[in-house]
Amino acid sequence: MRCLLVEEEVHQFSNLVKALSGEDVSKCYQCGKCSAGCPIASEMEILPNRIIRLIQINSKDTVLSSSTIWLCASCETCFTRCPEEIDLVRVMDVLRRLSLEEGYRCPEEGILRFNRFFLASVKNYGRVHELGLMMKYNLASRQPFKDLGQGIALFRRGKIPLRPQRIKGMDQIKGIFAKSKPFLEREASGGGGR
Amino acid sequence: MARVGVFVCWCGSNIAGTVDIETVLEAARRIAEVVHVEDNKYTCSESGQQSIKKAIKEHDLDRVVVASCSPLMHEVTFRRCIESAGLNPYLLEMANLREHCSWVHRNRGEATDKAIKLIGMAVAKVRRLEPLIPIRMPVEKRALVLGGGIAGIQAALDISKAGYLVTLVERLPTIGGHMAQLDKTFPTLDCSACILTPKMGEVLHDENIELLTYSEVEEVRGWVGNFEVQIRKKARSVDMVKCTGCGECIEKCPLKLPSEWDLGLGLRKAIYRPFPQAVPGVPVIDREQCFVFTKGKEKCRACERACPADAIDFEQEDEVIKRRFGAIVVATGFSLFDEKAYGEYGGGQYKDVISALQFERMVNAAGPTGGHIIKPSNGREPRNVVFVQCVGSRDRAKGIPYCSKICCMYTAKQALLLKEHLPESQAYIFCIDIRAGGKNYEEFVNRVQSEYGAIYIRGRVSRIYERGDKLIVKGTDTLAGIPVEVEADLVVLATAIASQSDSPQLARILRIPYDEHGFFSEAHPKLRPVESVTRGIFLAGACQSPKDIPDSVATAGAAAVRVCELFASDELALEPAIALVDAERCSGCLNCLEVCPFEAIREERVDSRRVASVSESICQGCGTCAAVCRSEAITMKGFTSPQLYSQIAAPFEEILKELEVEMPSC
Amino acid sequence: MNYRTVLTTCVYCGCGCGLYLEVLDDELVGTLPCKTHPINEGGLCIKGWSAHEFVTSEKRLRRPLVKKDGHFVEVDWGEAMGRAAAGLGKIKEERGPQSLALLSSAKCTNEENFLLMKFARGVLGTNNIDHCARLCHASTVAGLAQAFGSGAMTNSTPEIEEADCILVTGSNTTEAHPLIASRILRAKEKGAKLIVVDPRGIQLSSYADIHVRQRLGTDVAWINGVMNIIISEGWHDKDFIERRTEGFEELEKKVKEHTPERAEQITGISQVDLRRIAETYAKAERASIIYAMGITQHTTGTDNVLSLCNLALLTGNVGKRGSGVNPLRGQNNVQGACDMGCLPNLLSGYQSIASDELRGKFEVEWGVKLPKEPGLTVVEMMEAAAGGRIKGMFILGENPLLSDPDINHVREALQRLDLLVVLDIFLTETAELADVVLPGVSFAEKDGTFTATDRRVQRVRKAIEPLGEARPDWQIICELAQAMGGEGFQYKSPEEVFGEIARLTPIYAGITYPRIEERGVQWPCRSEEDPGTEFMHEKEFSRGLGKFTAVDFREPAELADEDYPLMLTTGRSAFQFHTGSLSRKSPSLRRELDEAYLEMNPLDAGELGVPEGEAVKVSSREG
Amino acid sequence: MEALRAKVAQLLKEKAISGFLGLKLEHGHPSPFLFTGEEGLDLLVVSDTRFPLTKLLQRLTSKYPEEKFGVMVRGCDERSLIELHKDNQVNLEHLVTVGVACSQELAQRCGCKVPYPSQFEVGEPATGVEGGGELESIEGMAEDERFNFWMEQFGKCIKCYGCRNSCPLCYCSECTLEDSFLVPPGETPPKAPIFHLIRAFHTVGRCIDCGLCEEACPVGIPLRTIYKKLGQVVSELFGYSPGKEVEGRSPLSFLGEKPFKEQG
Repeated sequence: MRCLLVEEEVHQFSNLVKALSGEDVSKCYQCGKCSAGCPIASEMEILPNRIIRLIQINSKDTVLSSSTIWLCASCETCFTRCPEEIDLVRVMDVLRRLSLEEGYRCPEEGILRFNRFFLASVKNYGRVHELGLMMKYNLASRQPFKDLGQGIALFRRGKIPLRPQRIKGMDQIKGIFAKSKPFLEREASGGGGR
Repeated sequence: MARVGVFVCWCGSNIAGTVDIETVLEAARRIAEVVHVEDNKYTCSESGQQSIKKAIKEHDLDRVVVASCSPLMHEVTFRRCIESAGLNPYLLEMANLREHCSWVHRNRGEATDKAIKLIGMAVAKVRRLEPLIPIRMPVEKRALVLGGGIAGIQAALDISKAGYLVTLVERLPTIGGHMAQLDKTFPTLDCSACILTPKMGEVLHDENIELLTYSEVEEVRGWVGNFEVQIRKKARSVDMVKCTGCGECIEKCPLKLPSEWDLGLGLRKAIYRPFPQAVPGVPVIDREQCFVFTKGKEKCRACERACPADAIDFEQEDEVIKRRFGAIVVATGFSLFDEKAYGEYGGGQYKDVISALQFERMVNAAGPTGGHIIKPSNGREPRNVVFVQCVGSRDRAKGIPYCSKICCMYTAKQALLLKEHLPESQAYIFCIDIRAGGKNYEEFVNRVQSEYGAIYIRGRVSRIYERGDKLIVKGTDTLAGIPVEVEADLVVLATAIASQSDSPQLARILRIPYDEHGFFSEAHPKLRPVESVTRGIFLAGACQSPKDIPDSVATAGAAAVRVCELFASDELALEPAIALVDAERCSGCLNCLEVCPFEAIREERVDSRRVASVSESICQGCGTCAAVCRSEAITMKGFTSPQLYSQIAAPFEEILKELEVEMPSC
Repeated sequence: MNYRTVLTTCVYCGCGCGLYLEVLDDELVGTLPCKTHPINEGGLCIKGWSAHEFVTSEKRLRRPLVKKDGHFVEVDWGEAMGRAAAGLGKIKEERGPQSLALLSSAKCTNEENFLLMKFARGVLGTNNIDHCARLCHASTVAGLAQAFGSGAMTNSTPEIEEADCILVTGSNTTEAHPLIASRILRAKEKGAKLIVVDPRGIQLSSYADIHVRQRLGTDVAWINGVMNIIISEGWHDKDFIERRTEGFEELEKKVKEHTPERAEQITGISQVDLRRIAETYAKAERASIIYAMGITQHTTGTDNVLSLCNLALLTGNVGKRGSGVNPLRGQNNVQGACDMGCLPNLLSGYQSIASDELRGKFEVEWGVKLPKEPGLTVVEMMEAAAGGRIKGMFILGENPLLSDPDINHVREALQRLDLLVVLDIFLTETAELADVVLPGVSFAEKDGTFTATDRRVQRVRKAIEPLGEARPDWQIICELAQAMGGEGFQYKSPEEVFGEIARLTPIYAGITYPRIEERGVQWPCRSEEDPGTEFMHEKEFSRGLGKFTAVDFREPAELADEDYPLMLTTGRSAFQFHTGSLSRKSPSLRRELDEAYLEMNPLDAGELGVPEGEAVKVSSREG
Repeated sequence: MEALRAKVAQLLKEKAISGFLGLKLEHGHPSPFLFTGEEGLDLLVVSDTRFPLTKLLQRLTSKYPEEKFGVMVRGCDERSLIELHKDNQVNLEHLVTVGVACSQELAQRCGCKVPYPSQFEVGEPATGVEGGGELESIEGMAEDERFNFWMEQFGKCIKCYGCRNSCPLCYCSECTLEDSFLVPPGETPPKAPIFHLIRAFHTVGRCIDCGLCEEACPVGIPLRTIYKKLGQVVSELFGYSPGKEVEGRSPLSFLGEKPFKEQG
């Protein structure tokens, strides 16, 4: 693991995160309350407080290739607890985006794939078509019958429509996607290739 | 024509490193009415001062400009210096080449230019200065000490021992303060009460000390050497003279109420004495609870019947007394941060989550449990006890941003006491850092870990919740990089030290400044740490910032010395650079009266006209009044309009000339 | 408790602003502008705003003074009056009426001036009566009378803003006539072109479209130059010249000699600028000339005035609303003092003393014989006094010691008199030389009328009782006249005097107190039906045809030379007035400006090494 | 008008006031007058001519502090009284105001937002005029242009002090404008822009936008526009409008809520 004394300026990464998220990670004095409160912390290799620490010491590679940033469920407990009011959710968002843009390999393929199907569904219908999303995702992850029982139960109660339903303001949805087109394209093309 | 001498200081490399002294000297020589210019490596040094004195004599200087640092540092030095050379000390002006120039600029050329302008401004002003003579006032040699905690007690005793009269005012029925609630003190583990109560007794019996408990200051008027203070002695409902302190009355009182002294862990009566060693030992009736006051005059009166000395007096009324004091020591202490702000710790809902002070009462032999550590929920002895540090401290979001300074130490002490009391128990301490700066402090913390087996976990607790009769404490061990959970029987929260909630009101009464957290501000953090900005008012103990006992005692002693210094002379010399109202010009709008932070302005009548008038001994010369006076009826001595205007105009002379050309001329 | 405001007319300059004196419990406490007054419309200059201040000055004369053994002694009225009457009577008897002289006052009311004139001619039997107008606008009276037939401002003050071109020369209007200057600025804002010809940069010049500085004393030259350009360009109003004027050919001939080149050479104004002035002025629909003492106070003053008249006649810029030749008269009532005949050769209303018919009218009304020969002017009087020919003088509210040229000469002259009687409200420099000083009252303590520069006759109203034993000047004159055996001086009020003025003075004939109650009336007003005259010479000039007078340029009488290398020109300040007799008693004005000062070209000052604010000694060939 | 006369007559008769300061029509011009009895009340008028009556009133009240006076007030007069009261220059408890609503024409001429007092005996409330007059066009200028505009305006000044003399809120016995250190005496125009800026600063937090200053200005400097702008700033920053309410003081005449709090 390479960190801290790299050829670049030591604040480079933290400054980048600050510029993109508006959050100043230098305020963190490592009390660890974020990690203590995080419901997914037990799944994480690197705890949230350490992600912040790694940003502080310019350890970009470690951060952007970590699974932590993908495991984060944006529940905001960390932000609520943080005595310095650092919004870790924003930071995580920015880190995920940087990771994609700069072409880091995502250690959690499934999450990335799920996100893509989710977005595609939203793009097409303006909302998520649960059935389609589930089916696509399960097929792609080669576990076609996962969640089948629960899915049928929900279907019977009319919670999952068979066909996708479009929402009314599709032109607005199109606008949103058009706006984020450059990013999405870069992301689809596999980014910078690192 | 004035004869001005300009003395440019290098301040070692502080100024000379950024400002080109040669250029400055040359420019200064060209300023009108400047007849002597010289530089010194350190003008404030003895040799620097000697050379000023010499120049005054040799060049017959009548005004002096010292271009060095902030007047806050050395104005007094140089005033004294020129006074000893025969000049009026107020014919000095300082150009601040350090804080205002060299320290804040990098570009040498620009800094030099600015230095020249600053000197030009100082010369412009000094030329118009007039000699001022300090105002002399007699001193009332009696001190008022506010607050009967360890700091107030110490200050009162020290002043008294120097032979001056003291009035000690405490708002609770007893003196002692927070120290009297503690069990042992760190790091020596002295019994808190054992070292405090002798001092309390001393106060009670000291002939120089007038002790007013259950009393509060309502109004402070006047000025250093002559404060007029109004104090309200609340009705105690027990005759202080008659009462023998036997305690029969307390026995007979039928009402049982939660004890504030024990922070709700124990009970007291409606007539009570906060703790057995209370000073004075005379009980007090809680009029909000006592049946005589809540249900009717003829109700109960059990205490009255029980009293052998006939000391109970339901008819007693508040007494307002007035005293004159020469100085005031403020030692009103601190309050504790309320842990209810932490919903994730139960917000005060879980019985077995207690504050450190509650733990202190519990472990105290004189406390509600007689010194037994128990789970308040079921009275059983706890095994796993979790101490959580920084509850409120270092928390910008929910608490206060500063470090409360003493929690690391008292938590370590409590962990130790826990093990002493319950050898089977285990202490877990969640901390962020361990701040143990102090004599024998670090060693103490080490001992708690190595000898008493306390487990320190570096990380903050995120959540505490009940599972069965246990408490689950969720945190992270940031050193190990893993989340941890501790199953605890008892959780002790090291709550932060906060200012007294009513400190702003007191500050207003005393006319002293306080900081954003409600702590009273010292005049200078390094050099005048126990003085407030208002002359004659001194600070001691934790009303100023979080302090441990030795610090509180030390500041109390220091404040006492300040008081004694003041009382050592019969007269006071007051700063003459104050406001002066020209009654002729005054239009009587009295906006000045509204804005004066020192209440130094009063309304007067001059031939039936309403005008403002300044009490010269209260005025601190802040200039706020002059700023709001549209009639320009208020002059600040030493800062008159012509003095300031010429100072302001000095750097713009060239620009002004240019502008004039552009303006329509006639 | 009482508080009231009394509408009256400002006592300082000739603008004639309407103001209220505030009276609280019979004491003067302030001044307010009249919001609805035709001249000032709610504005005032600093002098107006502080017009009440001098009235109650500590320095006011409160009792008559008589000089005994070289020192003044306060005496009662009887003694003072007796001394004055006996003294004057003795001189008249012993040396004849011609050894007496009187100075009237441009600060006093029309009624008082008329009475003094009556006293001089009817009681003392002398035409030796004059006043300070001699020194300021005598050349105006002469010049305008010659060209148009009437020596007053052709237009009214409010009209100024209707002009579309204003030529200001020899008038620092913002300082000397602030409320007229405000009209000029307003005209400018409405789009009028402003031309300022002044040797100095003045406040108005910053707002001028054309501002040029002529060499001192070269006014005729630049005006001739401008007219040369106008004629050669054919910008003159041929029709107007044909119909309304005479003497054009002569003028044309003369002007031809004054080529622009020559004008540039003499005046220092570039030909380009002269051309711009000519074009702007000539092509304007309504052009107005505004001038003051910068034009008149020259040895060539009358020439200067005539030249300006020529320019106006040449372009047809006279006799129209907003367009004409407008001398700004200095004193509040200098116009009135002239109108009242306080002039050695004229009776009231500019009626010649020499005319048997006109003089006869007065003789009938007054029942006395009047002297026929014109009397002496101020300057001549001083000459005569110095020469011992004048033995006794009566001076009403003037301070010739300061206002007349050559102070040393005047002092000598006055000191040689056998008797000097001064009627004033302050012990002025002149009064200090007097044998008898009679305490008169200020404008706030009496009734009467003032005539403003635009011929507007307006009321002065009494606001407070006279201070001390002081008496209204008109009463004093009447009492003195009666003491000397004068008949017909039993007036009950100034209004009664005014009635007599109207009877004897055709241009005032239609004016009565009720008619001027609200907004005043501008003369000529020949009958009760005549509404008065806003602008003059509309259909015909007072003298019939307007007369061109060919004028040659003459250098001033004194020029700079090696011994006296600098030229001095006088000016006014907005903060003081005239000799300062009144304004220097006003704290507000003194605070602004308490002493006279001299401005110098920075180049000259630099050469002489005189720094800003330095005291300098000035000497001239006269001293 | 009759209502006004009747009201004043009654006040005087009941001795509720010792005198009523209003306008008297004399010599064809309305001018300030203190009516002390029923006599002469027929000359009491309401006209579109405005005088700083509340300024004149101060002279009466300071000479007779115990007496009660009545005064005719328009919207602007009332606002000025409120500010004067706050500055201890008049005592509202010793005053009886008789309100007059301005005519629509006058409201228009003055550009007055509230052309009537809180209560009035005479007139119909005219519609208030919104907008800052010249302010918008001046604010629209480029900085240089604006500077030059003001310099040209100030250059016209003949230093008559009419603006100050007419200002109902200017009550100082000695005026800063006469401080020779700030404004060299005896110069016209006074050194621009210091004279007018001093006056402008002195209006902050108390100018009630009556416009009497501008009315008194013989050379037509748009003074009110400057004061309006400053008024806007005060209103935006502190939410204070001078003359609006008797409660509350001008933000420039008291310290903040926590007078001793240290900054930072």
